[in-house]
Amino acid sequence: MDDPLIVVALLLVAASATAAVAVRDPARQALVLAVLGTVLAVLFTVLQAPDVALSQLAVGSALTPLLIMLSVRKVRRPQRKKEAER
Amino acid sequence: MHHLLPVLVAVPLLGATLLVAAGRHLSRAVAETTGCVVAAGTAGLAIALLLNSSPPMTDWVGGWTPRGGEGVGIVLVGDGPGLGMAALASLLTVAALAYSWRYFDAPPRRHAGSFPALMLLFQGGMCGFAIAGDLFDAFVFFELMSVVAYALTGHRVEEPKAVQGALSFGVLNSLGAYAMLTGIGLLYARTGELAMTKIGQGLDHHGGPDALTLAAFALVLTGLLVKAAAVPFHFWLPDAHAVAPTPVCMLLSGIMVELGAYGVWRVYRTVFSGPGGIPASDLERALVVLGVLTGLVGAVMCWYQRHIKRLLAYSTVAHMGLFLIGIGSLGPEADDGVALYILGHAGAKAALFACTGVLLDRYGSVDEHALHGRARELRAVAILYVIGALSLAGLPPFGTGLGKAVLEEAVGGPLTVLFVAVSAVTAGAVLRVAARVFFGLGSRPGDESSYETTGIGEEPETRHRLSRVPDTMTAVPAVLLVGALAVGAVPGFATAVGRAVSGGAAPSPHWTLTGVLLGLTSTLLALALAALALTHPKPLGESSWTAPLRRLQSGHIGDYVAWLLVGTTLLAALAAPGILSD
Amino acid sequence: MSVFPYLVAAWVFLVGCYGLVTSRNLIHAVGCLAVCQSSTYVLLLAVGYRDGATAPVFSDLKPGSRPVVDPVVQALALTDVVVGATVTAVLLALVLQISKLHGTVDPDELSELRG
Amino acid sequence: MTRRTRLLVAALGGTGLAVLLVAACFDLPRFGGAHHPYGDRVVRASLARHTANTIASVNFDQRAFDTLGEMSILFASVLGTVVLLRQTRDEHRAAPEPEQVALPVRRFALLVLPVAVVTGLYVIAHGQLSPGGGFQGGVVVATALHLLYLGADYRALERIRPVGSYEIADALAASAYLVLGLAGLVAGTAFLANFLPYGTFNTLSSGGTVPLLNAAIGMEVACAVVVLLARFLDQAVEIEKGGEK
Repeated sequence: MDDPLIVVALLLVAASATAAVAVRDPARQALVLAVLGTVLAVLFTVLQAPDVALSQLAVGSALTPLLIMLSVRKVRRPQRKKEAER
Repeated sequence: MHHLLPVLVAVPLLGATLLVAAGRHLSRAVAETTGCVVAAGTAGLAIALLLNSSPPMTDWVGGWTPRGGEGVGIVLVGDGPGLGMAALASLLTVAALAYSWRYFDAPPRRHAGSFPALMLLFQGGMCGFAIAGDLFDAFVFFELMSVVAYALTGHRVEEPKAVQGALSFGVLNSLGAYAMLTGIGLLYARTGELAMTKIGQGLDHHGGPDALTLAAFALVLTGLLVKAAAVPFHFWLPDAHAVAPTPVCMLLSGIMVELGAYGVWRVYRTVFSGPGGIPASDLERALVVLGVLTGLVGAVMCWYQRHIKRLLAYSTVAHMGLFLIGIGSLGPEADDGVALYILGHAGAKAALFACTGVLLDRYGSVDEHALHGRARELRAVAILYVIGALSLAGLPPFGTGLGKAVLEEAVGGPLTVLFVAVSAVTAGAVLRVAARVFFGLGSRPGDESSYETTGIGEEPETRHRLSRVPDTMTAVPAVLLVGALAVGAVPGFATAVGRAVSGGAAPSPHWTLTGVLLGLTSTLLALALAALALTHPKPLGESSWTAPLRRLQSGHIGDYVAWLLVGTTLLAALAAPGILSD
Repeated sequence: MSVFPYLVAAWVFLVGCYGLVTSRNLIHAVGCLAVCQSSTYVLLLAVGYRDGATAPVFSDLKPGSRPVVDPVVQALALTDVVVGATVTAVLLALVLQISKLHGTVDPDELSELRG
Repeated sequence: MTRRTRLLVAALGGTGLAVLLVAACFDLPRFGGAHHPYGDRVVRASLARHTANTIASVNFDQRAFDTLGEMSILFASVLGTVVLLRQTRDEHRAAPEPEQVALPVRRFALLVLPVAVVTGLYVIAHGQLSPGGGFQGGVVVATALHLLYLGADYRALERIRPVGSYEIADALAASAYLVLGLAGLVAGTAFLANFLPYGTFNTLSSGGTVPLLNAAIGMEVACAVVVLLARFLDQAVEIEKGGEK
């Protein structure tokens, strides 16, 4: 445990995971999840796992948040339309 | 022969990928025929392997056979129980595909092969899980089986209940799987191995059990028991099984849930049963307590349902309780009993679901009250339904009856009462449904409750409501019931099952006078309960003391997750005493 | 301090569960499930770490010259990452259908399956 | 349950689980310890098979059966998503209006697109040598194609992305993995056996079947992610409720 980088990365992971749960709006949560994904990738790099870091970067900080954003857009769209009709 | 073990997984997966690749140009009939043929071929392979499984086979995938006891690859285990589950899963897949033959609602445009492909993927996942000898490999195929099951459950995307049930199913099972993976991580940290036998040796080598062993045990079993729908992990099951398409229900209730219990059996036997694992008395306490709870909750909830598929789903929960008690008692006789019971139950339950599917497609409802007396013309289905219910009650010589009898003898004591009660209540509920729906007996009940789920206004799964029931839809349940009967009645079959499961460690399972009498008792009790419910609906109708229990089944994902956490804690607390006293 | 990484993994798992229990939006709940899953990666890779070791890639490292971290857990975590993303996709697809058919994604307002 | 009771129940279970997990953490071996028997064996086996990236050797050779399961999960979830997000009877497609994209954004996207695709392919191709491989590269390629949505518009994306062909390619790539596995069995050794010559250490063709399986996975992942994103984009942009207009 002499590596301060690992400690910092772990703290960042814990903090961003907590934030991802605490942020209740799914659109913002997607952004926080992207941050969590990036922080995890950093942690994996300092833990000497470049392979996992790469896929975490591609999946955790790009693909999953993107899917969530698209879902949010779909879920919100009909509501917006109804409001416009009023 | 052992080289063919991985092929058991590869064939259905290859069938599925080819169906999707060619799906655009295939007609529906060709796609479904291909699905049936591939599933049947796999079933044949599974049975052929099963017949050669003594002594048990092991195969190191990719030819990584260990030199000097140091393996790096994945080991597959082809023993009686594993291959037996794979064969049962494959046979049920064939039955489900035959049942859905040209019956299902229009497939998604230009995706004629998607439903049979999903079924084949499901089959591949189940076979892979059944023969896995490596803990992480078991997790991977467990996840495959789960993901396909979520998609299949939500297959009817125009049904509000279907998508909701599928989501609860998905969230709970995924969370359980992550708990299991956490447990695998803990075990890997302690032992540095992934093959189940190696992990077991590693635990023993390390010394007595400690908090880490307990946590790993509780977490791995959480994942498996979520799948096995043990109380309090069971909430997803009625929600999912009540809404899934009928052929999928046949697989979910008939084999997938049982695979969770099988996983518990396998993991305890190979990983935790040594001196460094969880002492047998602790496992017994944990599984018997959860099993009794599961049996009671399942039976009570089953009795009060009016949504027929939900009723059958709760009956599966109740029977899972009995299986868990059997596994928890850790004797070779009990293992034989559970195996026979699972075989018989799979046939009976799948047949009952198949018959209920006919009701849904014919009348657009699966509500016991709304269908009162409407299905009088379906003579054949009525007979099948009653036979299925009697088989569920454990009437000799059905396989369920033999399994129950052997299990009662092995477990013994006051638990026998529970076995009789659970089979009587669940079968009584099914008989009550049959009497009301097919024979119009009793008065038509009113609609007093506003809380519960009714089965009114469900969309049929066929394109139009059926005016005539296709032959496949009655032939499949008939064959399944014959299978359930054969398990108990064909001489020598039970002996073969006993040899495959416990390898001759126990006297071969057979009918005894006590067993026959207990089976007849539960059948008579079931008939009496059903008759009482029809003649005196009030005292056996909804009562206030069950209301809190029924309110727990709220359909709310947050509730279910909260109960999952309680369940893991409960499991650890039940298994803790032996470890703390060390 | 030698257990700190494990404690972080446990914390992430529990926080995700808390989010699932209290979530008022199913999309958010699926996100919380992804948080739960990320705890498994942290645990696995923490288990495989070795002091002073490097990544197990020998394209520019002479075999045997330095200790390497455990490659097995990395392969497991890699599998896990892909599994997580696909499960998320299927669950989100179900949430979309729920929002279409029920007109809401608030679990408190879903009342079709009860009793 | 009310929110209050739910929280109480969760607090009860969560506390128990927390105690259990923390107790387990203190029984775990020290972080950074040197006891990794399986890991050490894997490294030796990987070097014996001339695969420089040990992770690739684990994923595509020693534990290739896990990867088969994982690939099937991906394949199943794509198929499941396609089925779940199909256009239902009461929905119709409304082509979105072409949108004006700011010129700098457009230029940037069109510039980055080929770079990203090439990077993804490079990452796939070097899977057995350096960090990366089919999974990572596949996702990069698939995500890169979607830069077009940013840079041009949805219609341009639809033209270069005929989803049907990607679905077929996805299925064919998955079949290729299985067929390679069966070829190992036919070649006389075992399912998913590495039956090809291992080649020279640290070159693109080293590792026997590893690069082939890796390529199949790369193609499968890329196509699968394209189809997944396409289905979600469809829902978000095109499919609307209401009968045919």
